[in-house]
Order: sequence, then structure tokens, then C-alpha cells
Amino acid sequence: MRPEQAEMPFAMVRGEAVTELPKDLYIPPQALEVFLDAFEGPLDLLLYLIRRQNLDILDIDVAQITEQYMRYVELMDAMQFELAAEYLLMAAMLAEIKSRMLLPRAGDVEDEEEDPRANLVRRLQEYERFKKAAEDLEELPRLEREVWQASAAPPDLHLERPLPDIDMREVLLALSEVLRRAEMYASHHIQRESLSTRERMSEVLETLKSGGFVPFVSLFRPEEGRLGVVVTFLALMELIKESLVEIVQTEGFGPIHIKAKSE
Amino acid sequence: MAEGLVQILEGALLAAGEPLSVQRMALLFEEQERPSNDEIRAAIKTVGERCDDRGYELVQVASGFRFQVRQSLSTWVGRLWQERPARYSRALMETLSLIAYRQPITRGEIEEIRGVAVSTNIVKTLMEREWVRVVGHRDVPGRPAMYATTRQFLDYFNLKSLDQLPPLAEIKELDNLSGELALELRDAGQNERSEPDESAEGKAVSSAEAEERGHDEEDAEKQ
Amino acid sequence: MAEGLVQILEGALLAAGEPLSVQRMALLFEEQERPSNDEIRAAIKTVGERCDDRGYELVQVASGFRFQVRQSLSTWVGRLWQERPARYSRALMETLSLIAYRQPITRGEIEEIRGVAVSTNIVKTLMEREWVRVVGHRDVPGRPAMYATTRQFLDYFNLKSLDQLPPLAEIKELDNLSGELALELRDAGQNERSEPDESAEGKAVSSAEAEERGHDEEDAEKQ
Repeated sequence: MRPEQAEMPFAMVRGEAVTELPKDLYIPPQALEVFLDAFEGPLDLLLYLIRRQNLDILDIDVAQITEQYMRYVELMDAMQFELAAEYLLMAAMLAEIKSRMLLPRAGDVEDEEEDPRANLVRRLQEYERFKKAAEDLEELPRLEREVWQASAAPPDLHLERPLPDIDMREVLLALSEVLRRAEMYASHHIQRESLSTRERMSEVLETLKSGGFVPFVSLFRPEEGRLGVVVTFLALMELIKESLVEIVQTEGFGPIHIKAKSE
Repeated sequence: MAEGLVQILEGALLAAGEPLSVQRMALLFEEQERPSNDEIRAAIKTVGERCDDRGYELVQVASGFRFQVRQSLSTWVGRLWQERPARYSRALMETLSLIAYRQPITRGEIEEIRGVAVSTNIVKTLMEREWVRVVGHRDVPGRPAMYATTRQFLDYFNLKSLDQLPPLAEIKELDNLSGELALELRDAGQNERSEPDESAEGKAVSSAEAEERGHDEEDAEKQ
Repeated sequence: MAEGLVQILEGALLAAGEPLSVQRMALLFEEQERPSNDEIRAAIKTVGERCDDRGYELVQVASGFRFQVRQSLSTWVGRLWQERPARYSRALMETLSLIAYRQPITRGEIEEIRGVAVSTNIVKTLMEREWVRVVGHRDVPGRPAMYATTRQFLDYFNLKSLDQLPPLAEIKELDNLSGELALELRDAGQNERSEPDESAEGKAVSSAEAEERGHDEEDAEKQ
């Protein structure tokens, strides 16, 4: 049930019915859906109506705007549009403002009562600002529309993942945690040995790695002094105790040879 | 080395395909050979000058520097692609501008200003484009998400910072409205408003006043 | 126009992100303004010459021409994509510490103390890093390898000898500190990580304003 063209609303400008429909306000019924789609809601439609009549927002004539607005809303209804609640709400608000403006004022001295239009005007202004801001934003040169990121093919790359850095404290923290878990704090075994002994054990084993017998004395380095000799000796004792090395002396006071047990 | 630095930056800027910050440029160098930020900035300046009559230029956007094809060439360069660049609906652009100018802002607050519901799709699109992100939740019932724009948004719109957004239109003060209204009401029963000339005059006055009075408000706006 | 053509081609080549053939370059122009292929080729030659001492060059590949960052810059440019160093697992750190303090030690012995299996990968990683080496095999069934630390391990930690490692007694006290230390280490790890990642982190921050207003949520957001 589409309305006839004759039923289309005529614009009211400054209290007078415009006999000729301005081209931009005339909406052929078929186009109504598109027309309303073009609005971002009741505020947008209201702004359109005000702007089409070249009115200042501050200067709106609520009665006329309401009338026009209601015509559009009725039209939507007639077209069996699913009438958005927002449009109805706005219609109600316009009607309320209209009625308040018709009421006589208590006295002409008092005007602390706010203009009933004020809130609507404020909302319209606020909405218009952002409508404009959106238009400005739309105008900004935009990537992939007016400007493009320049790029070139990279050269051949040999990407390497860098090795993690660690802090000695992390090593210590890890050790303390593992030891706590193992409840090994009481172990005399660990506490007795100085680390230099264990280090020397590794060194001796490294020397013995080739597999053959090595003269006992060659493991000692006199330049390390007495302490070095003691450390090497303790390391050897520990290695023997842990049966990691074999020690051979073919005759009394003869040369002693050492060999890694497993090699 | 000074010459080498310029070339390294040129190469990196083109290879990166995205803006590079001075910090990121510094990380192109091992610590012992790393130029100071001032040296890098000086080199960037040279890099920019070296595109003087080229089809591209060096620009600074929010996340750093990038080479960019000159806007004046968009007619031709745009023909590289069959499809037209994406168009965004007015609803999306209005929502985006509200988030840009009023951040952080909730969906409810956007709806209040726009007078219509904001569709979930719009928010989704804005988030997917990484133009907008959730920066928190307002401490009101329902704890609605608050939205703000991202650095990518600025990059995309060719901006260094939010300051560079086009300024918001000023709001005309309403103060004089009630005065006008009182006058108007005295001519009771008369529905029609004043002559066009007169209203134009009133408009001029009110905007001048607004400029004066609305200044602080405007500044607050920009925060 | 000759000058304009060079710039249009420069812009298009940089915007395209892929090689452009002469034919495709010709299609950047409307028919009535379209240069001949010879004109385009001449302009391409100029485009190439204009990169003489730049960090990039114009190269011809199978499908056309493209700008390419000079190979000589790969050391620096490659750092754009350098992956952040991974962090070692706790299992690896424990294994390393046990090898340091209890060397020579077999995998079985490490497992006994740790109470869990030591993965082959951990040992492999430590050997590849050259922090750990095999110093022999224990004479028990299976002849398991015995591990010890290396010179490089000491060098890495700036130690002259293992003696300079804190004695176990101190580590015991460390246990009380471990909470504190763990925190400290986590912070250190964070700093280390955030540095090369700065730009990525920055991306999320659209503006000082948003950052200020939404600070707490900001952190949560990044998770």
C-alpha cells in the first residue's frame, strides 16, 4: 500500500507551505527506503530538515520541524517500515517540546526555566559536530587510497635466532631450587669438595680421554704451586673413589700411570 | 660511516614495509657500532631530503618514519589495483570519529550522541582493522568497554598524533537562546520566527560570543 | 611529462610490493596519455640510475622490475626481523647448574638429583652452546657420558675458574633470597624483552591520553 505521490508531504518553510516542492526535499515513494537509509538516525534526519530550510540550529521552529518530522515518520509507518524506536522517541520528544512551548509562562520576569528546546539543540549541535568530524576524517589522505606505504624487496637474509642470555644468578637460583627439592643440603659429600677439585676432575678426565695410560706425574703442573698440586691430587683421589680412573703401578716406587676406566 | 648510515636507514625503511621508530632503527646496529639517536635523526633528515624530486617521500606518522608514495601520484598508482579502495559507511566513520575525539568512550556514550544504536559489526570492523581497541571498562553497571584509537589508526590516516586531527567544530553557546526566547514569547501567539536578516544577525553575535565563552570548554575538549 | 613519468614509475614500483612488467606500468595511464613502451623503458632506466648511491636498487626479475634493498645492507636490515632470544627452560638451567657444581656427572646422576628425566634436547643445547662437553664415560652398564663445563662456560660468566662460582653454602642462603631473586630476575627478563619489542608495544598505545586514562587496563589488554 504505497502512498500516492499527492500524499507526499510538502515542506513548510518559516510557517508557509511551499507550493512547489524543492527538488531536494521531494522524495518519490520508491526512493523513500533509500532516502531513509541515508540517515544515521533521528538526529540526522532532524538536522537534514533544519538544514534544508536554511535554519540556524539555534533558531529552530520546533512546531514546523516537528510537523515535518512526523510526516516522515508517518510515511515510514505507511510504508510498513520497521519503525525504529529511536525515531519514535524523537517524535515524542519533539511533541513534548512543542507542548511546553505552547504553555503560558508564569511571569515575564522569570526565565530561569530552561528553554524546552535547549536540550534538543544541544544534542543536535553535538551530533552535527561529529557528523562534520566524520566527514573531515573521510577527507584525510588515507593509506591505500591516496597514499601507499613504500616497500622494496629485502636482500637475502640469513636470519639467526640469537642465543638466550643468562645471568649467573639464574644458574644459582636453579641450583638452589633443585637442591632444595632433592633435600641435599645435608650432604657432606657436596660441601666437602671445593669446586676446583671438581673442575680438576673434569680436566684430568679430558686429558685421559685419548684412552691410553698417562704418567701420573704429567698431570701435575708445578707452576700452579702447592695448592694446584693438592687440588690435582684430591681430584685424582675423587676420580679413583668414583672409579672413574684406573691407577697402575707395575713395581714398587716405579712410575704410576693413570687411565680412564671406561676408555 | 655517515654515508653508510643514510643508506642503511633507506634500506631498512623500504624493507620494513611499515613505519620505523628511531629506537627501532637504533636496534639495527650492534651495541658497539650503534649511532646515537641524534645521529640517526640527522641521517633521517638526509634520507628525507634525498627524495626531493622522487615519486615518494619520507613522512613521520605515529609509529615512526616511512617512505610513502606521493599523494599527487595517487591517480596513476591507484590503477595498480582493480578494486576500489574500501569505503566505510557513514555510521562507521561517525563512530570512529567519536572514538577518536572523545576517547576513552563507551558504546552507550557513542549511541547517546549519535541518537542510534551502534551496530556490533561496526565495532568489530574497527577492532579488526586495529584502529580501535578496548582500553578498559567504565565503572558503572554492566562495566561497558571503553574504546580508544590505536597507533595504527593514526598511521593509516597519515597522522603523527591525535593533535593533528582536524579540529572539532565549536559549539555555539545556548545562553543567548533563552534571552531570545523570552522576547519571542512576549509576542505571544505568533508562531513564525523573525525575518531571515535578523536571524542571521543573531547568529553572528552568538558565534562571536561562543568563541569567547566556549574557549575553556574547547580546550578541555581536546584533552 | 618525462620527469612525471619517472616519478609515477618510482611511486608505482614502491607501492606495488611485487615486480611490475612494462605492460603493467603502461596500464597505469589512460589510453590517451599512455606513454610508449620505449618511453617507459627509458624512464625505467632513469629510475634505476637515480638509485646510484641509495640503500636500494632497481633490479629486473622474471616478472618485471622491482626495487630491492642492497645485498650489502643485509647485516643491518636483517636485524629488523631478528627474533628475540628465547629463554632457557628451568630444566635446562637446573641441568647446567648441576653439571657446573657436580662435574663430571652423567645424565643419570642429574636425573637422580632432579627427580625427573633430562631431555636429550637440553644436553644437545648445552653442548651446542659449548658450555658443556663430554669428558669421559662412566664405567657402568651403558657407559654413560660424563659431562663437565667448558672454558667457554667460564668465559661467558667472566670467571677465571669454577672456584669463583659461589660456594654451595651461599646457595643455601640464596634459598631464602630466592623469592626476591626470582622477582628481580623476572624484572630483568622483562626489561630485556621489552627493549627490542618497543615498537610492537608502542603499537598498542594510540595516544598519551589514552595511555594515561586507561593505564591499568592497558597492561591487561596486552596479555
